[in-house]
Amino acid sequence: MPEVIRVSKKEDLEISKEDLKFLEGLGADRRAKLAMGTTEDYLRMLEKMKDLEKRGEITIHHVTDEYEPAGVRTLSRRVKKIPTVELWQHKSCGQCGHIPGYISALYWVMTELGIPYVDDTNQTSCTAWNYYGSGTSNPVALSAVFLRNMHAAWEKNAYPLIHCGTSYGDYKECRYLVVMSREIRDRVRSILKKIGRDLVIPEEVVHYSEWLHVMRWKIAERRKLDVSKVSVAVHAACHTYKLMAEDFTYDDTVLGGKKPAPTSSTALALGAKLLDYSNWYDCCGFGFRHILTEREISRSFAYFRKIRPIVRETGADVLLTHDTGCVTTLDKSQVVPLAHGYKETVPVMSDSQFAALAMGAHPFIVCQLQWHLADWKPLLAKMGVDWASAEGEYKAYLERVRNGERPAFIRSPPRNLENRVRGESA
Amino acid sequence: MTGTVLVVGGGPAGLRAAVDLADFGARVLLVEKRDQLGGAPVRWKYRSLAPDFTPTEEVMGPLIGFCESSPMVEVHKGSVVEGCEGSVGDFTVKVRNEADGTTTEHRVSSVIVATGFEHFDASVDPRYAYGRAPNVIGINELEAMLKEGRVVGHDGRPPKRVAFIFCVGSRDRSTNPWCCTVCCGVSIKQAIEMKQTLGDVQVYMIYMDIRTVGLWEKLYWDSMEKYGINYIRGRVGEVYYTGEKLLVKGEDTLVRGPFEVLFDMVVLAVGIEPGPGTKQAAGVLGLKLNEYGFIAPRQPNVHVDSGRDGIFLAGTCIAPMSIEETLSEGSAAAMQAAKVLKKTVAV
Amino acid sequence: MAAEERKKEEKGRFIAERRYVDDQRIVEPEKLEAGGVDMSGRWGTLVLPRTIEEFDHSLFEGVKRLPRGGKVGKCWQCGNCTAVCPVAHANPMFNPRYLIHIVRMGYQAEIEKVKDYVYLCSGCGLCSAACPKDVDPQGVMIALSIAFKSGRAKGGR
Amino acid sequence: MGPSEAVPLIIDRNAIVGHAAVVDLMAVLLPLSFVLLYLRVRGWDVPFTPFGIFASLFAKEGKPGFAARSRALLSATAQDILFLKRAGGRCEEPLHTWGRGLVMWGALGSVAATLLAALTDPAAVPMALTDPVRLLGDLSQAALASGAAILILRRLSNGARRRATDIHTWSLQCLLLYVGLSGVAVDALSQGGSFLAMEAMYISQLASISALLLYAPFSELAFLVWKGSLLVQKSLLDEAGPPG
Repeated sequence: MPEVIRVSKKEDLEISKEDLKFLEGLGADRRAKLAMGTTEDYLRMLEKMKDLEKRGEITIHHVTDEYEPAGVRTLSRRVKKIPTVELWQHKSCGQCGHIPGYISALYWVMTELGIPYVDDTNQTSCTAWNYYGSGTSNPVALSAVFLRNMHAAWEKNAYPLIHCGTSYGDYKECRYLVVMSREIRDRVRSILKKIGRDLVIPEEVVHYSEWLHVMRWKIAERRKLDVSKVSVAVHAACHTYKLMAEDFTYDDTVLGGKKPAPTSSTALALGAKLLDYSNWYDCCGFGFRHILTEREISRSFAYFRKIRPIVRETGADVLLTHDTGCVTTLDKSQVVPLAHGYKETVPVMSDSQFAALAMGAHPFIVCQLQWHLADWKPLLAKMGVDWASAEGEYKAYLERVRNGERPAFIRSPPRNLENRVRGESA
Repeated sequence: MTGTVLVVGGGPAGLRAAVDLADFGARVLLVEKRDQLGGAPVRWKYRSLAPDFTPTEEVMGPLIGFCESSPMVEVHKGSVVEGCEGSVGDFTVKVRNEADGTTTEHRVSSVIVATGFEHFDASVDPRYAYGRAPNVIGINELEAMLKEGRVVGHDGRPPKRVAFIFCVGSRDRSTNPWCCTVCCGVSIKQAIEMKQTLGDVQVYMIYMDIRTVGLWEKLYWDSMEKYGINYIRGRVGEVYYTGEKLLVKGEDTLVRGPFEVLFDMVVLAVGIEPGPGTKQAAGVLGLKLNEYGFIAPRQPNVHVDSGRDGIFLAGTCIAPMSIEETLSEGSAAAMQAAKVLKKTVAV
Repeated sequence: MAAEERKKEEKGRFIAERRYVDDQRIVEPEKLEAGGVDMSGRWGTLVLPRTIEEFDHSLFEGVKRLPRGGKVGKCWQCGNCTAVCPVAHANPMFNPRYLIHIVRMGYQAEIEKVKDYVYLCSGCGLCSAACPKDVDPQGVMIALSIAFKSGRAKGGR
Repeated sequence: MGPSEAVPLIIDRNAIVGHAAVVDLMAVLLPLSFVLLYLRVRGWDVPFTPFGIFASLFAKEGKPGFAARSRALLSATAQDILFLKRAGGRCEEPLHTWGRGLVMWGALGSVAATLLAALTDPAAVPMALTDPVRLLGDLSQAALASGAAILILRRLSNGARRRATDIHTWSLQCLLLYVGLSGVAVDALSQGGSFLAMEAMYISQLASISALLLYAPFSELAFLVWKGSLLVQKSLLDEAGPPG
């Protein structure tokens, strides 16, 4: 017997009596510190998702064997299925703008490993820019955008792989809302109808760092450079492991299973020396709206609360992270403090760039380190990359691009899969 | 009818009770779980006792010596009480020796329970990195170091800067909600001893409240006025080992300012909690435990009265308390046992 | 005085939540250049963290040696002095209890923020009468006034 | 207020202690007091001494121009010191503020009267109350005495405050009280009392003033002078400081 509770002046939430009891317990329950409800709530949501599918209300985009899934342990101890092939690349807004090497390195790695993927042009921003755009949007709109993109992937018969931490966190929360609230579901459905789509909810919301995590040994097999002398510090993105915390990957063999595994695990698999530091839990400084409206505080935080302690405590050669905002903030925020005369500095890049570099990718053509501001030259030298001659190659390559050549590794490989017909699932 | 009294636990309270009863003329059956008499002060090698820095031996030595040599006291070390039947004046108890597994039966007139306490295991609370980072120790472990006169970190070097973190495993709903009453005083005593031992060490006491009750207050005043020990009101959120030093992250609530300061050593004022021995003894003797796991007396203001006739309580199995209170409770329980003896047998 | 106020307002005025940031924490260089690019003003501004990273007792030790500062080490931060202080009731920036604590622990940023207010002490001695530990806060305020100007007290830093 | 301000001198050329002797005494004691004050402040190891305020008039930073500086000096002195706008104005205990104010205003008035007396020869006037200079001197000394009395009684009236007050504070306040009282007494005796009594009182007043001059650099007064001039200097150099 469903109950209707009023959550705000305008919105009602319809949940079962059991769920109601659970939600009522949220405030009192100490575990409710997690982003949305307790771990039990989250597992209940997954159950409810299956129920909805049985009742025919939604379609679930299952991680079928076709995607050659690998299992990972999440914080909730549930095993999460990570698809490894036929991936629909859900790109990130800031990535392409600020750190183009991030995405091209990932594509290069996939091409090297022979992973089929789709680089679909029919993808929109998740519109959670800066996470909920600091209030510029609402749950229904965000959920509709989420499901629109998931539907686009589903029609292409490819599994969505989300590059951006913000999109990833936002999608996990939107999925929770869509499943748990009938009203949001109905409203989103009516919006999707207008654009000829329907509710297709992915069985797993998957971040690219989780894909790197499960593929790390394959990547390590193809390693060309010795990175055993390279020491690495890792910054995990808040949006990946603090939003719906129970759904992110942890591994007992990585950092004792106490800290998020992806990225750290990739660095370890490649043979780099992983260094821990005291403020690993702190934000990169990006914040929510802060990077937009309070740059002074964002850059100061990034430098004084992240970069400087990391350099002082670990002396790492490189700082790896797995989100657009984090790479940008941590890298770009070093410029002003260095101009002020502060000395501590560390190059920052994504785990995909680091993996590609170790696999022998070109530092400029593929990893595009020329866009990074913190000095990466000592790191490249340590990895055995002759960056001076690579620069020459890069210039020649630019010339070829001017003459019309397109880089092969960022082109989506042709796929012969048939599109799912729209409306078939309705 | 028998003139023997069973004392469960060979710590300060149990020893005091045994000595008083033996002096009174009663025979005492003293059962101690460990292989050593003296309880926590001896087991953890306490250097001295608050508030007057009395060497532990001075207080415990005569009690242990008396019990080990007196013909009136039959000491069973490494043993536990396994069964208890009968009623006041005539109990039959089974005592099992844990080493050889043999069980002996004894008839006793009354029972004194003085099973003491355990120090809180700080590894339960991951904030303080106890058990994971070097140089994070409990006050119990520091006592032994002080006794040796060698306070050093894991690298063998004396610390230059030490933090004491108060109320570890005390006054906290996620661990133990009660106040352990003595950890403030003991920590301050140790801080003073550390100053005396190391000289140029800087000591910081990170506290919620300072609870140096009664005459123990002198420790608090002296530590500030004579030894220049620093007090920071606030809590610690995390202790992080940087590979060289301990980064203590906390808040100074007097300035509303977060601090992150490096220390060479962190001492945790681990609280008092009921140990497994207390639970076991309560089970065998049919005594009630309170919500915290201490033995509940019939009436909270009368500690000795267990609620079962002929069974009396003493010391920290009832509630956290200082050693002076524990010793007095031993005597008080002995008095109750003596009253039973007077009623049942001529002594 | 008006000029002072204006200067304060101008510092870091573009920071969105400026009122939460102490003046002392804003580093806004008039000239800043990196790689030939002018980064002065807003683009080069830094906001220092308010985390306390060090305890420094040198100023405190200096205060102990100054006239009437000798008993400052007895202070246990009960707050009796501030409670009775007729100046503290009028101006929250003058707080004898707080001044003693930040000097004792050497919280430099806090000292910078409030040290000029120590001169508001009117010397009435109510605090010294109220102090349960015989710290003589009135005398300590004299010592602090001198210490904040004294090279000897600052020497250790 | 400086030590020099508490020097009320009623000069009588026919007296036992002649004018020249008093001038000689002060000529020795005043500079000595200033030197002691300077040494005492220097002993605190602070860069600023009360005499630095004159240097500030010509300093490079701060308000430009000597005239502007002088104006600033006068206004800061008036606001911060004379009208107790800083410490006194912020103090919510009126009794203490009045006590301090009366002592300071009285001391300043006494100095002014003394200086005027040296110019106008008020001793020639038979009735003290008819001469504005002597009237000013008497009122100022009465104010000084009552201010000191307020400060002393205020501390005496409360057991805790009495116990917390050290010997230096008592000595200073009692000296101030005596200087004021004896000044009033000298003038009163000059109107009706015996010549000897007046002279004895006058000598005891001179002694108390001398004691004050020698003692002030070692008392809280030295700090107050230093602090007062420091505050004035702050205004002069337009440094950031607590709002006046």
